[in-house]
Amino acid sequence: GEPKQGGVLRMYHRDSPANASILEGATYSVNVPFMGVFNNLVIYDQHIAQNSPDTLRPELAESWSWGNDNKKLTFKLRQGVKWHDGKPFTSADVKCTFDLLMGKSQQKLRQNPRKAWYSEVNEITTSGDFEVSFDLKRPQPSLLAMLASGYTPIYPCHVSPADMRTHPIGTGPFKFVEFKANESIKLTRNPDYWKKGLPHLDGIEYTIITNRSTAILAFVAGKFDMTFPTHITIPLLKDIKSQAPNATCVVEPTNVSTNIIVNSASAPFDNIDIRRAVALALDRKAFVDILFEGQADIGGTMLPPPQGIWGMPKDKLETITGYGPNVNANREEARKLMQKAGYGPDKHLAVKVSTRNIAEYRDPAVILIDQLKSIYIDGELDVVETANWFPKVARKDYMLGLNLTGNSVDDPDQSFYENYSCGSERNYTNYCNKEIEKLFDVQSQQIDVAKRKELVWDIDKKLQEDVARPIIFHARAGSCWQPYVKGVTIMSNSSYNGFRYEDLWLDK
Amino acid sequence: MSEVLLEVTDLRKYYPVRAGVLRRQVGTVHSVDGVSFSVGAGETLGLVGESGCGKSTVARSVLRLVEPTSGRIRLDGEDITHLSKTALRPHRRSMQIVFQDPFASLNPRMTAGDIVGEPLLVHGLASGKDLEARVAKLFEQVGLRSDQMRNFPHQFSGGQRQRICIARALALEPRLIVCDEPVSALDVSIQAQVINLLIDLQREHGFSYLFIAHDLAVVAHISHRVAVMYLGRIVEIADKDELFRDPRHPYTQALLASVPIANPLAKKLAPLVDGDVPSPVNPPPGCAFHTRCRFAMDRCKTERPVLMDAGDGHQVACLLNEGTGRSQLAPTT
Amino acid sequence: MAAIDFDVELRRAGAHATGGWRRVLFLAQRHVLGAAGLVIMALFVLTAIFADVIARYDPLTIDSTRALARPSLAHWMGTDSFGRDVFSRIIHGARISLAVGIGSTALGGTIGVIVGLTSGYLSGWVDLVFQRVSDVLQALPLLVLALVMTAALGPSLPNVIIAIAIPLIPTVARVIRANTLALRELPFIEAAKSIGMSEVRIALRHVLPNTLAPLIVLATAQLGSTILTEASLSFLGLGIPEPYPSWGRMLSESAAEYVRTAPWLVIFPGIAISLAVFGANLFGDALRDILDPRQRG
Amino acid sequence: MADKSDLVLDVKNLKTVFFTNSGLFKAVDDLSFTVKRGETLAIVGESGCGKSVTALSLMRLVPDPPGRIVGGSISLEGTDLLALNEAEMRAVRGNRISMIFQEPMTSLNPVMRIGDQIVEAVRLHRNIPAKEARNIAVEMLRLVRIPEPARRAKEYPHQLSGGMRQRAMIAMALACRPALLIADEPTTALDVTIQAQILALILDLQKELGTGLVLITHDLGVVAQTAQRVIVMYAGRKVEEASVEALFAAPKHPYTRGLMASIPAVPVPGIAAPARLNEIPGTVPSLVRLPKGCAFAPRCKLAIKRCEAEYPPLADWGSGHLAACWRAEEVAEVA
Amino acid sequence: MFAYLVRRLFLMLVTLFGISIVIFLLLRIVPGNIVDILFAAAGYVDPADKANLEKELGIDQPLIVQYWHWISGFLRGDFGYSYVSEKPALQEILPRIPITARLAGLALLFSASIGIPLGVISAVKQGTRLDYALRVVSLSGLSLPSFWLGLLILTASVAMFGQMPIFNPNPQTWLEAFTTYAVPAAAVGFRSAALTMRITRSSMLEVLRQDYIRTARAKGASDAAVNYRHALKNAILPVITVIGIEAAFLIGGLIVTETVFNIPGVARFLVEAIRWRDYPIVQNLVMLIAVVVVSANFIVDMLYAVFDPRIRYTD
Ligand SMILES: Nc1ncnc2c1ncn2[C@@H]1O[C@H](COP(=O)(O)OP(=O)(O)OP(=O)(O)O)[C@@H](O)[C@H]1O
Ligand SMILES: Nc1ncnc2c1ncn2[C@@H]1O[C@H](COP(=O)(O)OP(=O)(O)OP(=O)(O)O)[C@@H](O)[C@H]1O
Ligand SMILES: [Mg+2]
Ligand SMILES: [Mg+2]
Repeated sequence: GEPKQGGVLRMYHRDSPANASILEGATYSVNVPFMGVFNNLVIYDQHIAQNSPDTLRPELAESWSWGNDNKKLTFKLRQGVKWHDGKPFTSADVKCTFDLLMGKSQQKLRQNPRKAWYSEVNEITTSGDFEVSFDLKRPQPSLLAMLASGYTPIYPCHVSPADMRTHPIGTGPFKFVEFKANESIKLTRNPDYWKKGLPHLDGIEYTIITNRSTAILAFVAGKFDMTFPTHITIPLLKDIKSQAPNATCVVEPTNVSTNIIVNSASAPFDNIDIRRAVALALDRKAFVDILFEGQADIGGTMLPPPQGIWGMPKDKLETITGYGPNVNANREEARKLMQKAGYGPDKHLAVKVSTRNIAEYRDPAVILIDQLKSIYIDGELDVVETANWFPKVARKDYMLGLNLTGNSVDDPDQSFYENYSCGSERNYTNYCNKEIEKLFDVQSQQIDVAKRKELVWDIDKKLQEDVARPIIFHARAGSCWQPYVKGVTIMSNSSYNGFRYEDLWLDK
Repeated sequence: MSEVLLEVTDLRKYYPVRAGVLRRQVGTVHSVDGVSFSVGAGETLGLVGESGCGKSTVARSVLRLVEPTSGRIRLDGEDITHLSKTALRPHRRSMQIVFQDPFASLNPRMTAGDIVGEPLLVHGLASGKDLEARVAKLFEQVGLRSDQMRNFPHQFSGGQRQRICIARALALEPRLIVCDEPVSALDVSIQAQVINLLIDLQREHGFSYLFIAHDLAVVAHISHRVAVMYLGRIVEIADKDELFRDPRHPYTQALLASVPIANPLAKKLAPLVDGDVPSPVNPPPGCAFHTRCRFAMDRCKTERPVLMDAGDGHQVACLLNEGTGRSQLAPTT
Repeated sequence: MAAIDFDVELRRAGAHATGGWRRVLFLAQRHVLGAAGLVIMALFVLTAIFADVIARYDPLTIDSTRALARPSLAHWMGTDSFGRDVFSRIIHGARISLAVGIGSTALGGTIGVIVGLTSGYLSGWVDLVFQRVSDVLQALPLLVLALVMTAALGPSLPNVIIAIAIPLIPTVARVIRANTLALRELPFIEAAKSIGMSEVRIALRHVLPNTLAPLIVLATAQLGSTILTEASLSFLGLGIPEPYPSWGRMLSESAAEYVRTAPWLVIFPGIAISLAVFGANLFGDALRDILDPRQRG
Repeated sequence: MADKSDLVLDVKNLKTVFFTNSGLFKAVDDLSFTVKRGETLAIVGESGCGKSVTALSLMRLVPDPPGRIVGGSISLEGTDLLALNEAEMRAVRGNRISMIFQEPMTSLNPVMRIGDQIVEAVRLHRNIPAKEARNIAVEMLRLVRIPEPARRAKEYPHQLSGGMRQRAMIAMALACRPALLIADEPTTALDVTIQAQILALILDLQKELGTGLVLITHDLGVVAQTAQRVIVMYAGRKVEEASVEALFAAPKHPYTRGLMASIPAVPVPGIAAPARLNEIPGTVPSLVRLPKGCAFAPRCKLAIKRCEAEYPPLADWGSGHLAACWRAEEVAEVA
Repeated sequence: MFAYLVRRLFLMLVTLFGISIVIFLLLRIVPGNIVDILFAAAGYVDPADKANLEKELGIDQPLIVQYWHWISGFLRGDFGYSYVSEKPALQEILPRIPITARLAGLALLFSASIGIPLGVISAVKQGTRLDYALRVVSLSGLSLPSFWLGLLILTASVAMFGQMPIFNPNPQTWLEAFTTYAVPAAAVGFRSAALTMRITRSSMLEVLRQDYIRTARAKGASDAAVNYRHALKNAILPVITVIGIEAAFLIGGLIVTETVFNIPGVARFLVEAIRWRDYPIVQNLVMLIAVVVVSANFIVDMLYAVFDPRIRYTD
């Protein structure tokens, strides 16, 4: 029916984000509650589950155009938009935002996790208050995808990054009210929102509940209108469905891949045979069965189709070593490789499997250890506290690691450069292949989507065969809401981009 | 008496009473306040007095289990008052102590044999088979069976436990044994056994005893001489027979009169003193007994009488005994 | 006033149970609860020792085909989300939980005894320092201390044991110190002094053995609480790491998510913890009654 | 035997047992005795022979568990105390029958003022206003010769010396003028000079109030100086009973005999004390493992086969002198 | 008495000083700091950014300087700023205190109002079935992990009533306000009630063995008078001490309970702050807790003096 106006949406939040600044954040714990405070230049259509170049919509930009051999991207900006504190929004704000992201401004972000996204941007120029252009070093069609991410809100010039962490000011449908660490986050309707008639909600209240069982109990007991998006594991989904049969639940990929990082810098994994053997030993289906009751995806670096746009088709995937359906044959081969490296039934290889002390990391690591037993590897779990995980990885103080890689947009540039280019901070394994690196650039500049896909598949296959960072699976997760909550769309190939919530409404 | 074994001169032991943040001393317990006496070889000196008058403190000081505040203790002519722990060790062999509560005096987790053998072990006098043999002999001496060596203290009766204590004291073949109320905790029928044992051992080995008790009859039975203490001081000291025949100090008289005689035909109880013993923290000035004394004069409140000879080695600290050397007071009754 | 058949009563009251097994049996009758506690503890210890024999499955082997099976004849306590047999994990968990309980109690107890004995026996400034340190440790919430310790040391079996043992030290030391102070006044210590024994020897030979009884009582009581502390730590994600099946780990936050879909995952480890702690407490109680001379009768 | 109406207390075949960790035993076994108005009955015996348990049994205060009265009757002024229910017994306790305990140091409630504790005793049995009870309390304190009774009434027990505490206990016990007073070793913890004061006080007050007195002690001297009649207990049983003169003149039980001989006497000038004391060999038996026959037999010089097999009954050896010994007649000669 | 007070206060300060050093050092021993954690989500740590941030927060300074900054601030009541939220630490801590205080207070109230009477009953009826039953119940109270109990309570209440007592900062009805606190307080309180009961029982047994209890009975006092007027008055002191000490342990129980029931109190906040290495929060909060615990013990000691005329504090 017609959307109804009013009502406060009650949700729980899975944990307490460090602060409210999306630009400094790198977890959807920040995006979910604060995306509604802001607008982007462009955004993925909030009602289409699959983000793709076709679903890009203008937001603060009214339109965009490519020029200068696809090396210049110009946005025409919306007029009459006001920041929550009443100041007018202009092109200067856009320039400020990206200068901040590129590290060019006076003010600095405390941390800037996505600086690399703008490595091909020369400079931002404004022309008048309502036009702004990105000058690129080379064509990069993916730039738009990154600008459309929930991670790329436009910040005001007149508020310091520090204030944005504690009291964010945006142009979006909801105004920030308060954030009590470990307790709650409150947003209220922006009555002056430039989209007339929106948002429908009077506000959103997040109660922070870190204990998942408590959170779900509370949802079932009707304390919340909606769960935290993609927070429900598959086994728990059944529970919710049986306890609250009226609730609407969907399961979608999160575009987070679970993968193995291998320390190839030192023994024993400096031996490619052993690395291959590990890749061959994986029974990906078993992971998916145990952790997701079959409901997760097997693929390469890119999220597999149909939800993923760039993932390899199944037939191509299965040509990759280790992805074949016959696990036993694979393991047989793996054992041969191990024996070649000098291990066997009498001489096991003792390995520490490091991972973070979070269930999403720990559980697959436990399975991994179990599976490695089949190829003469005795794994021991080494759980590492959050604070020590990346320093440890950076020090190369591990043998095998179990890692999760979240992809904020379903886009090869984001994924390849971040994780596999030589010298990238998040290329934990220091995998470096100059040839592939060249291929990254080739695909990045390819405007034709179909052709680009072919390139991407080849790269992806090669990455897997190099055992750069063996991908185990792409997770899926459930989200649920009460039947009277209308207008929710859970993105199917990203978990960072779909929380504007401006046209959610409550049918009460 | 023959040669003097133990000589205590003007012994004092004060305990500080502390209070406050800095645990400043706010008072002094005059536990022992100038005590002098001597014990001859083979002699038993009895020490009686009310509870808290400082008898145990004297005993402990003599053995240097507490450090005396002042005074001098000479054992066999040698001054041991200020000897260091190591220098004292050889002298420890010459004097031993037996305590009132035999059960508390025995480590409940050691066998009787180990307890008795321990002094020999510590002083390196015996070990192995030899030790066992000597312990067995000690057991025999005090009237215990040597097969009881492996038993634990709780498996013995009170009297037997006190025998173990005595055996332990005998192990080092001391010359002086200090007995701090060794029979007070025992049953009357057992008490006699222990007293007899002590007497027998003295006859055999010629020990000296400093024998402390609050029971006048027991003290009288075992001692050659008796000293009477009141509030940290010796008020009278004399040969046993002399003391009982002719008690000079009003306190001694009261003490004697208060002992109930086990004979229904004998005189009835007649308490000679009133009131309670004053606190040793603030002992009364002058004669400490004047608060309860029937004969107290004004002088008693200010003047402190010293022990004075009243003939025949009979010494009394009472102003009434001045000059004459003889008490003018015949004990009533 | 019921008439009493003396012979029957005498036998029932164990008048003839003077030594050895008879006496043990007699005490067991008198302290039924304590005997029950002892039996529970013994069962757990045996379970831990013979875990390999008792457990019907490997506690670590993952089997996707039988995940989250309800309790059945094949899996008495069902399986967890990895398809691991819960019963086997609890059996093996006894090993780890008891290792933590006994290990940290022993460690904390030993250090506590040394500290308590030293400070009680030496008094003076050693004692003063100890008292202040133990004040400090006791004013910090125990779990917070353990939390910070495991965070500092990293979660592993020995580290968890250490983290739990440290807060235990002042508790033990206080008891031992108080006992030492009391013992120091006893005549048998004076007797030892009077034969010329050195202080150290007196402390070790006379004082120490006599603090054993209160120590044992304290230790059994603490055993239970250390097991609980480990469980709390694991619940907060800081206890023994996966895949080792410590009971606390089995009950941890992620397992708790199954409280309604697979309650056996939550119920059985909880029962195991409670039962073990209960057993230790029952036994400790009875022990206190038996060892406390004043309670005789 | 005296006129029935004259009897304050008549105990018959009292039996009290204990169930303990080390076993069950009879702490008091088949004990019978009587107390007349104004009479002092002494109970003597060694530590652990059941004197205190007897006293507690009379008050029906045996700690249960582990103890229990399992037989006999206790008749106080004609009422059988064992037949009363607890509420009725409470009305008797502290009112008709009172008790003074062994330990004056611990027998007073440390957190209550002395006066209040006496007031409580009075008001439990007499329905009078607090003020009046307070006056009685001060009066009682004066009666037991506590100086400045009004001030002392407001003090706590720890502020009093041992002798004064025992006086306060006596004041409390006599506050309701009971028919029977039980004094369980009232002076053992005190010094001889204080002991003499307290004993004299108790006897004075007893005379004044006509109370029957059961005086428990292990000190034969005290017995000789205070009692009219004496009961000697050994291992839970009465082994001898006689008037004080008869007992001291000619004990009929070897144990009594031995006891008297083993106590050192204050030397009487002129009479040389015996060098050695007479001792009773052996040790007091544990109540848990009593021999089948006479409990004293293992220590007795006169013991014969029969003693080990059969417990000798209490027999009257003339003018109410009872003794439980097969060879009572020979006792005087042998010792 | 006054001297004793001063001495106790002095010792309290020494203890608090020790605690401040211990917690300060412990936190620095724990590997990783706020910067590592803030950057963790980004998946990498930029050394330059890290250095900048450490400088900004002052954690690059020598320990002595850091300690001095903190402790002098603490004494002035200036708690600094939370590293995470960048708000004044005091402002973060203060609003949470009443929540935990209410919870703890209620738990202690449960503990005392259930534990003491049951302990008395159990002691008075020593050896009876009732005593056995009460002892078993109290031991099980000590044996159940409180988070487990909490979880079962939550699950059961959803299953049975379709409702759960989850924390609500602005309760609408009286009932809601009550359940908000009462249910979790009961979950923690069960344990401490059990403990209180045990202490009461053994303390009562100890007192009931005393001679003066026998004296009271010999006066003809009724059981109730003996048990309450004479015994409990003497037995209550150790119980008070234990309840005082229990205050410190309660925090531990509250951590898990606040987690399970999702109560935004200081206990859970503390754990979160430790996880984040939010030094200003952890240090100041631990100090506040320590002040409360130490004062509780102090007050207990004072109560001792009030209740027990024998204690004159001369030593
Ligand atoms: N360590 C000590 N500190 C302080 N005061 C002490 C100490 N030892 C003894 N006193 C005091 O010294 C006085 C004498 O004590 P002592 O034990 O010598 O008396 P006693 O005559 O042996 O008494 P009892 O007959 O009770 O054994 C008492 O008032 C006692 O309180
Ligand atoms: N509460 C109790 N529990 C167990 N046994 C007890 C209890 N009270 C007394 N007994 C035992 O009962 C027996 C008689 O004790 P009772 O106290 O009557 O002796 P007593 O003659 O008064 O000795 P004493 O002269 O030492 O006071 C003893 O063996 C004692 O151990
Ligand atoms: Mg003494
Ligand atoms: Mg007695």
